[in-house]
Amino acid sequence: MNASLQDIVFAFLQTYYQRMSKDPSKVSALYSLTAELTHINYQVEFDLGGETLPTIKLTGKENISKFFTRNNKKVSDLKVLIESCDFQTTGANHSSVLILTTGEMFWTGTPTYKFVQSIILTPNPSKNDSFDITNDVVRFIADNLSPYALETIET
Amino acid sequence: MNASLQDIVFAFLQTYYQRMSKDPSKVSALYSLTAELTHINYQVEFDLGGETLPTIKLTGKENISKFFTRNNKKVSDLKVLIESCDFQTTGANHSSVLILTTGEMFWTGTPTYKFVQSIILTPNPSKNDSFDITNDVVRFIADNLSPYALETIET
Amino acid sequence: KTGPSEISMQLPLFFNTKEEDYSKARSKRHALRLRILQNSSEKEE
Amino acid sequence: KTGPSEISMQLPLFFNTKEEDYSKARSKRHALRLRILQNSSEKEE
Repeated sequence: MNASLQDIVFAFLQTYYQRMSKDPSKVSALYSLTAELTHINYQVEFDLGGETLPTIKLTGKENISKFFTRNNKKVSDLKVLIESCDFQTTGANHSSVLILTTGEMFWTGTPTYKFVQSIILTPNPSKNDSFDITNDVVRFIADNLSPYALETIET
Repeated sequence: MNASLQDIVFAFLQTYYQRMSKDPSKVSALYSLTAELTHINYQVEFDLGGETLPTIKLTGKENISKFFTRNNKKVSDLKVLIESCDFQTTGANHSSVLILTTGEMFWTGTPTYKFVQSIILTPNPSKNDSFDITNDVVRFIADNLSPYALETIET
Repeated sequence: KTGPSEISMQLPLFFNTKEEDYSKARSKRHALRLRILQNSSEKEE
Repeated sequence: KTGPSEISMQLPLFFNTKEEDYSKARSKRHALRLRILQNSSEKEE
């Protein structure tokens, strides 16, 4: 990989979030044919008082395309702060990239929601020097601020 | 994969943490020859008042083996609560597994530390039905409880 | 819940610890959090 | 810092938002947190 790994990761994040904001229907073009996506379940009403949001699991570029197109209003309104970004090479002869980001997400009028995301980029066989997303997993993280009540385990 | 994916993931987590607790010097046997590991930097004094812990990046089974052996006291004292566990298939013909866990870690006498971890399990070419860890990334997550002060950007 | 079959993996999962140890460590974190929030609200007054 | 070369990726990174919008959303989260902590300390009294 000529460009440094970090440049590849940074360029990917810019493309990924710009496309969500500018043209959600083009986001699925970033994914491989059999990609797996675990993303925000936009079909469920947001609980603005809660600390986390539900997620939904999709497999395959077609389902992913329907998902982003159907929810394009919320997708284009997504705002993100990335606080940390770790990455490692992976896959056959280390040509793929594992990315782990943490940060906060929000939309117009909502509080921030803490999330972690793991993405795998795999070289696109037909277009060299370009990658497909084969895996994309979002998980929200609760604050869990209230003190831990020891469940009295009924024996 | 005959055993369900969840069973594979659950069995892996049990092996991974049991070995850390019982025999840290055997943990590196779980990793592939060229595995990449980002783990707790045990060489740095823990900041018990802080919200996160520093991490260190290692490449290759040998370095990983030295790391777990050198820090075996702290490694065997590691205690973990896993709050969420997402997983997807990945890699060549979907035979590898991407795991994303979130939870809290602590040691004797320390507070809990919130963490997220991404692990990739890849089939071991020489032992069928068994996997190697090719990627293992830990990242600690700050609470960020104090209100966000808009940095006055000096122009 | 994440996986299809619920039998094996019941979250949350404790590894190498008992609930009492976790609860002790968690109350240490809780005390630190309260201090941070009190400091930040004093600054605002 | 995570990567070797620092030039491109300066964390934290904002995407599709300005700092003011983030700060507004963050203060909403802060208010929710204060309420949770006050409730839990009332319960303890």
